[in-house]
Amino acid sequence: MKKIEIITRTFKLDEVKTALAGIGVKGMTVGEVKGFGRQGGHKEVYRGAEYQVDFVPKIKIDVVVEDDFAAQVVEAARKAAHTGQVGDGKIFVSTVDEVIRIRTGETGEEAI
Amino acid sequence: MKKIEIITRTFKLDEVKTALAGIGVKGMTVGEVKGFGRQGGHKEVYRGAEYQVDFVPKIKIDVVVEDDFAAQVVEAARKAAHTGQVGDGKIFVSTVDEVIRIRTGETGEEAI
Amino acid sequence: MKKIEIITRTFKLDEVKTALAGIGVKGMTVGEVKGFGRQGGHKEVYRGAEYQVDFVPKIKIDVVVEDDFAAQVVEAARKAAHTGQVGDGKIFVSTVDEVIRIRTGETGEEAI
Amino acid sequence: MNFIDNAFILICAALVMFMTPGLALFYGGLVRSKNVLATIMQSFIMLGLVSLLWAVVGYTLAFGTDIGGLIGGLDFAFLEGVGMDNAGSPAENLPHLTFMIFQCMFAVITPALISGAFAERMKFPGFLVFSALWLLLVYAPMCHWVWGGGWLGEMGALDFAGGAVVHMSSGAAALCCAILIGKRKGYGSQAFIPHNLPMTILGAGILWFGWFGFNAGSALAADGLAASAFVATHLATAAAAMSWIVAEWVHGGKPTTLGAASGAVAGLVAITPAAGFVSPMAAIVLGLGAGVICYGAIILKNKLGYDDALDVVGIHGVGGTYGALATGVLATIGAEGLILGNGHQLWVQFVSVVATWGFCFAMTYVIFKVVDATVGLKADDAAQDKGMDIAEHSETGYQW
Amino acid sequence: MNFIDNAFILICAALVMFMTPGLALFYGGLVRSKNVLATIMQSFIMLGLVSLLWAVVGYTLAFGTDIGGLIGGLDFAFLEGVGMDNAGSPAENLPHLTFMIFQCMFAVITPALISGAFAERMKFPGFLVFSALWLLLVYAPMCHWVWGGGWLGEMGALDFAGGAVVHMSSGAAALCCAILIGKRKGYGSQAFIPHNLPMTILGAGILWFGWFGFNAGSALAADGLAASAFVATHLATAAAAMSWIVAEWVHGGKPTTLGAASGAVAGLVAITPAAGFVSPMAAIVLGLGAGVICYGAIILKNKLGYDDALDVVGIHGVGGTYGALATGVLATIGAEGLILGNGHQLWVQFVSVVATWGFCFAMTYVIFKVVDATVGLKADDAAQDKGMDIAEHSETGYQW
Amino acid sequence: MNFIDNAFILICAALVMFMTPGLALFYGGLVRSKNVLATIMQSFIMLGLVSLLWAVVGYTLAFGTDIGGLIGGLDFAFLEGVGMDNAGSPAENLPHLTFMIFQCMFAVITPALISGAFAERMKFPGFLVFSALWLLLVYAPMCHWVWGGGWLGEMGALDFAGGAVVHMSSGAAALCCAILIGKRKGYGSQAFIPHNLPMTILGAGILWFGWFGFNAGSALAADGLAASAFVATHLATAAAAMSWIVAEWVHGGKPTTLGAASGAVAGLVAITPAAGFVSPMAAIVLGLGAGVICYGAIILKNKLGYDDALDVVGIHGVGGTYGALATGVLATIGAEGLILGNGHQLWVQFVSVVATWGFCFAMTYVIFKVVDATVGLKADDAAQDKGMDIAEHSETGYQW
Ligand SMILES: Nc1ncnc2c1ncn2[C@@H]1O[C@H](COP(=O)(O)OP(=O)(O)O)[C@@H](O)[C@H]1O
Ligand SMILES: Nc1ncnc2c1ncn2[C@@H]1O[C@H](COP(=O)(O)OP(=O)(O)O)[C@@H](O)[C@H]1O
Ligand SMILES: Nc1ncnc2c1ncn2[C@@H]1O[C@H](COP(=O)(O)OP(=O)(O)O)[C@@H](O)[C@H]1O
Repeated sequence: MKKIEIITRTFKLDEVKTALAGIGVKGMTVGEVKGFGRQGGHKEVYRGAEYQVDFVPKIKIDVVVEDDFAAQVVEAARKAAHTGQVGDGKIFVSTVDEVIRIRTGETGEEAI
Repeated sequence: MKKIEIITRTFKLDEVKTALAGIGVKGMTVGEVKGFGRQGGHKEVYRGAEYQVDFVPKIKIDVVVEDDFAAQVVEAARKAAHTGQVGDGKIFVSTVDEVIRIRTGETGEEAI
Repeated sequence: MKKIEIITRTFKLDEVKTALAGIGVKGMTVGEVKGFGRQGGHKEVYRGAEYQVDFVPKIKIDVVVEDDFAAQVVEAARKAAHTGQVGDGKIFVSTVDEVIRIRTGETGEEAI
Repeated sequence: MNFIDNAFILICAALVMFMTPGLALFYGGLVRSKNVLATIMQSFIMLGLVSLLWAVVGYTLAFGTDIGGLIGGLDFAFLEGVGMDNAGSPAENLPHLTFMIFQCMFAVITPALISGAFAERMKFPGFLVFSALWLLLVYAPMCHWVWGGGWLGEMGALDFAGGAVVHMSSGAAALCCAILIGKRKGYGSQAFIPHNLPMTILGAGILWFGWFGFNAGSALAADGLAASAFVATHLATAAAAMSWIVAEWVHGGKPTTLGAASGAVAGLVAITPAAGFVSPMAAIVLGLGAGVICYGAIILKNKLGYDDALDVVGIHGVGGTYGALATGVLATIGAEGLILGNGHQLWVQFVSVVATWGFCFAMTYVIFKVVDATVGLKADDAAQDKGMDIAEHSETGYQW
Repeated sequence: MNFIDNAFILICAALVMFMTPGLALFYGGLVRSKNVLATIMQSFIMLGLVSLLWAVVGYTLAFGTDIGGLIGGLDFAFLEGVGMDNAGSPAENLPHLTFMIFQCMFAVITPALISGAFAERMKFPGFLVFSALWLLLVYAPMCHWVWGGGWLGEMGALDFAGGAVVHMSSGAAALCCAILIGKRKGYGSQAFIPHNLPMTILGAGILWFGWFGFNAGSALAADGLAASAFVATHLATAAAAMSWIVAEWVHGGKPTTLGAASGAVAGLVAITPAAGFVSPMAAIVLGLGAGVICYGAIILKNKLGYDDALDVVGIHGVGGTYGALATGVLATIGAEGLILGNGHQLWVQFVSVVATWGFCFAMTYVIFKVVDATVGLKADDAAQDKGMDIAEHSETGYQW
Repeated sequence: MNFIDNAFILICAALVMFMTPGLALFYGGLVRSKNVLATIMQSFIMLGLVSLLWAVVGYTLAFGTDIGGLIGGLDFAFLEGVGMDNAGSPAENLPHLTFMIFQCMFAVITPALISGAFAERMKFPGFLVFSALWLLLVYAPMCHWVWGGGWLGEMGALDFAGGAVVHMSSGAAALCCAILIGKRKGYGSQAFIPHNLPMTILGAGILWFGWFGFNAGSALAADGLAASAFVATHLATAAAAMSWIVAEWVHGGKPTTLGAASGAVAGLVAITPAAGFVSPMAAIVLGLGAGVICYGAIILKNKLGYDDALDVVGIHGVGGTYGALATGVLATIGAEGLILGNGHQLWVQFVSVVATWGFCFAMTYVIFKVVDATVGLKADDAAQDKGMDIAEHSETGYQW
């Protein structure tokens, strides 16, 4: 199975979720993160002191899917998350050896 | 070495931690996440406008352990996190190439 | 490509970021986590009742880089995050099968 | 001069001042966290901007020598002749300065109320200019018409503490602004969920507390009338908090904390014009209606689809209008409403409602268009995505 | 009628009203974030529910014409005859409405205090019914007994501002409820850690501020006695905040912020019955004791093991009891306590303590059982896991 | 005795008391979240510690029979002879207890103000000892000099509500402490960004509200002068909030919420010595200057590089000094400043500034050194990394 990590803009969460659910993804796990990249950060000013805040808020979505479904998920996520502006984020795909559903004890693709 | 990611209910954190510590796990890293899955979300109502909140709060526990300890950790986590209700969560197991302990510079299984 | 996960002390974020940027890392993703390990937690006291809080706040930095850059990144992160005290954290290295840049659709090392 | 009344009104003025930070929190908790500071700022800075304008020229436009029933003359510009004694004071029992500063606090909160309508998408410089013009061109005349010797007061319109001057005026302006500025980016597709409801409840608590200064203080004396207005205020608010949560409960949901807070504010708004004219039991009746009606107004808005982000129209516009009309029905103290057989009062109230909505909507329209065309008002999509806190103020509300 | 006193008591009434949102925040910060709104709501909504009940029938049960020393008659039902002048007013110097609304604010906060005992596991509909019954069947009689011409007051029991009426009564009810409702899911195995202590401190600050209205206002006049009660309140509170943190420090921990806030509330509670009867130095002594004793009561609770979630028993029950007895010892102003050789007063205080605990505990028991059997009170485990905010109100306190 | 004034000053005392929790929040929001409770505690606990010290000996040192213009005698130790009537009261129109407790609230907030300078790195036990000594050895004498019959007051120095006694004294102490304690770990390399600005704004709102008690109450009567001081306070604050955000806007940044809040506090500080002596328009001028000057002082600090964490020097030290001098220029009510041709007043103000800074800085230096050498003051690096909340209080502000 493959784990697909999608780093995207916070306001894209709904669109990506809808897109993935649309092609049949049944579950995902989302976390709040801060990203550093080409997009650059922004300036904040407190009582005249400027701070360069390099980190911008992003959302990280983890989805684990069957091997041969992965490409489709990546494509759907990419499209939904795309704005074309710097800072759109990245998708990382890696291999998962085993998946277990806690409720039933099922393993492998059944458990996804 | 294996990385075991456990997605579980927030109130199961203590039980899972205790179970893992009980079989000899020495460290873990925990994050707050929101999960989307079969469990479904809940309705929130603000001034008469209803919102379907698809995401429920979950806890994600990352544990990295030696290869041949992994099965035992998975089993202990599964048992501790189990309630039998939809939404119990998932366990993902994947391979880690290298581990380094920052304090000592040790690598591999020593570093876990 | 390799994914390098760095678990470090919260106040080390800036130093690690600067060190990595210094050797040419172009992007990274950071999350707030809580760690459990040898460092132990601390006691909290509320109205005379004591609670053992086992988890200490940590920062998790994810960086994905080209295979042959990984060792250098690990070394730079280790140095920057090092204090020599228990609780410095860990670095986990694993393999990433594919990377996609959402903005451009580029894949592989170009996308990092 | 009466020093008891002076003591009472000075404390009441402090209470009314405290309402503006209260409103800032009430509104601040309702927006998304990336807009919390910008939202708070649009209330808080009114304490600065409006107070200065009021001292320089606003007060005299409202309370200077009447010119044709429409506006005050410039006799008190720069607070000339507004002193420690009661010389020239519209309230003979009070030092002129006391009367002026009590009124100042009303002027401060009114434009702050409007800001809920265009929350999460208004640029700050334009907001300042808009608010300054609105204060001088809408609030000051309205205030003059009702309390400063102008035509509405002369006609016999009852407005004890500002149903028309404060709430209908800001509600009408809010409707106009919400329509003109357009929707927030993502409206209809994204969920706009309050980011911090305890902050909103705290704001509601402060508003309730401060409103005693607003309504009881509007008796301008520490007498039995002040006690009566105090009691009416409290009971109407209590009733509206209850009827709102019952309404949402019956309507198929659950009773909510935000509903209780919103109902309370709706009750405070609706009792404002009536506070000194109605009996305690009439206040309860009035409040019960306020909770249900304002709840209904917000349900309706969700269907009409204009983006009045924090429901200024539904609460202040509708609540203020309802309260003004209800005053014409329920008045029994120092005035006679429909229940005492005086249908004329209801007619007068109706005229004042129409005049207020018409005048305020139209003037707001003109001011908005002018400021939009010159300084610019709406933040672009990129700024909205970033959040107004970073975009307009280079700050963020919270850090981890 | 005295307009100075009217001005003073109206402002005091506003201050006491503000205590209830303050309590909402004080309690709200102490629970887990998934229960913050439900907890806040159980205080806030009392401003609605109790105020209405009070106007309709509560006030007359407490202050109507005495019937056998036990309860007031229905003469003031629906506030009939409660007007802008002092006709019929228990306080001759005040408009009857002023006296009524000042008392209303006390009635509002008392059932809100109880809610800390069953926090994080009480269903909302049952809570409303329980609170309504409790107000009419426990609070109103207690209030009548002490201040309305009932037997406790007649007997000579000293209770300046509500040690028995407000704090012992809610403390006894809290103990009864905590035992009857049982523990929160996870009690003993999970850690119940306050989710937002700055919110709790803010609440404590508001309580301290508002309590000046509570205690100094209970002089019912702006005289030297009000000043004395004000000073006693402040110094006892200061002393208890200090003695609590010293107690926890010595007891082997560290001085904590929550300890300072809790000590302050304990001091406010304990000085309440005594405020107008003791000298400043006696108030300090009383306060020093309050911090240590209430701290000890909470340590004890942790051993006894009933789940009084937010320590209402330890602070209001124990603090109120201690304060009532201490009044019997330390009274020197307008009354004579043990230190002036009058052992009888301590005996009277003791009787009032026993009567209050007995009556309130027993009545609460009956009310609880009846409501539990009909409407239902305890949230099931699934709801507790989800959090009461979602389960009961379909809301969450905070969004990211 | 005047009961109107008694009512007014008791309420004002409550308002001033509320400022200390307000300050706790103002400061608490500005630090990093791991230090929020420790910071709040350093304000909140002053309500405990200082109030007790004040009753025991502080009040008499400030207001006891004058000894050589330098300090008060011990006649009022343990509040001996401080009673419900006006016997011995420095304000004949007020019960002695009323005067004492009003002054107590000023004493409470002053050492709390200093704590902003050494925020995020001060150990709690040392802090308590330092504050106690500072109160008795710096505040009490300062208060005596200005208001208790001491030499500064005799000399004719104008300080209506505490520009020297409260703000310059704490500002001078803050500078001394910031230099002596040294920088926070990470100063210069890490960013110290406020963790919760809505909390800071709330604090600023409470401060503004309470300050009406501070300044108008300092008239010690509910007369026209109180009204005048009230108005001056409000307008100067409004002006300073505006001029601060304009200054930062022009200076190349953006107008910020923290700027508006900081400007408001700067205005409140600067108008404090002048409140009862200046006209409304002069107050606006004074406030406009305050916002710009204090903003400039903070920009300067960022260059000088001492770590006055929350800008106590820039706001209270500089703002208080500026206000004292501006009073010497702008006074026209009950005193004559430079604009009425009286250059002498400015000279007297200048002397009082120099004396206050010199005395307070020097005494603070000695106290700091003694406490540091005995009890210890600075938290070590490990504790700073962990956060002072865990390190000193075993608590954390927020839980998820
Ligand atoms: N090498 C990387 N490893 C991990 N996360 C990365 C990496 N590069 C970028 N990111 C994440 O992707 C986000 C977007 O990257 P950025 O360079 O700003 O824009 P773009 O994706 O358009 O090239 C960053 O904020 C960061 O969270
Ligand atoms: N394919 C998936 N990838 C990542 N996370 C998942 C996936 N499926 C489920 N999850 C996580 O597991 C949680 C529980 O899943 P759910 O389908 O609700 O119940 P169950 O685990 O009992 O089948 C979800 O809330 C989500 O966080
Ligand atoms: N086996 C593990 N799996 C995942 N995270 C771990 C593991 N061991 C330690 N960690 C993380 O590393 C942090 C530091 O570990 P700890 O044992 O306290 O000190 P050290 O790294 O100095 O040995 C922990 O707080 C935890 O977040």
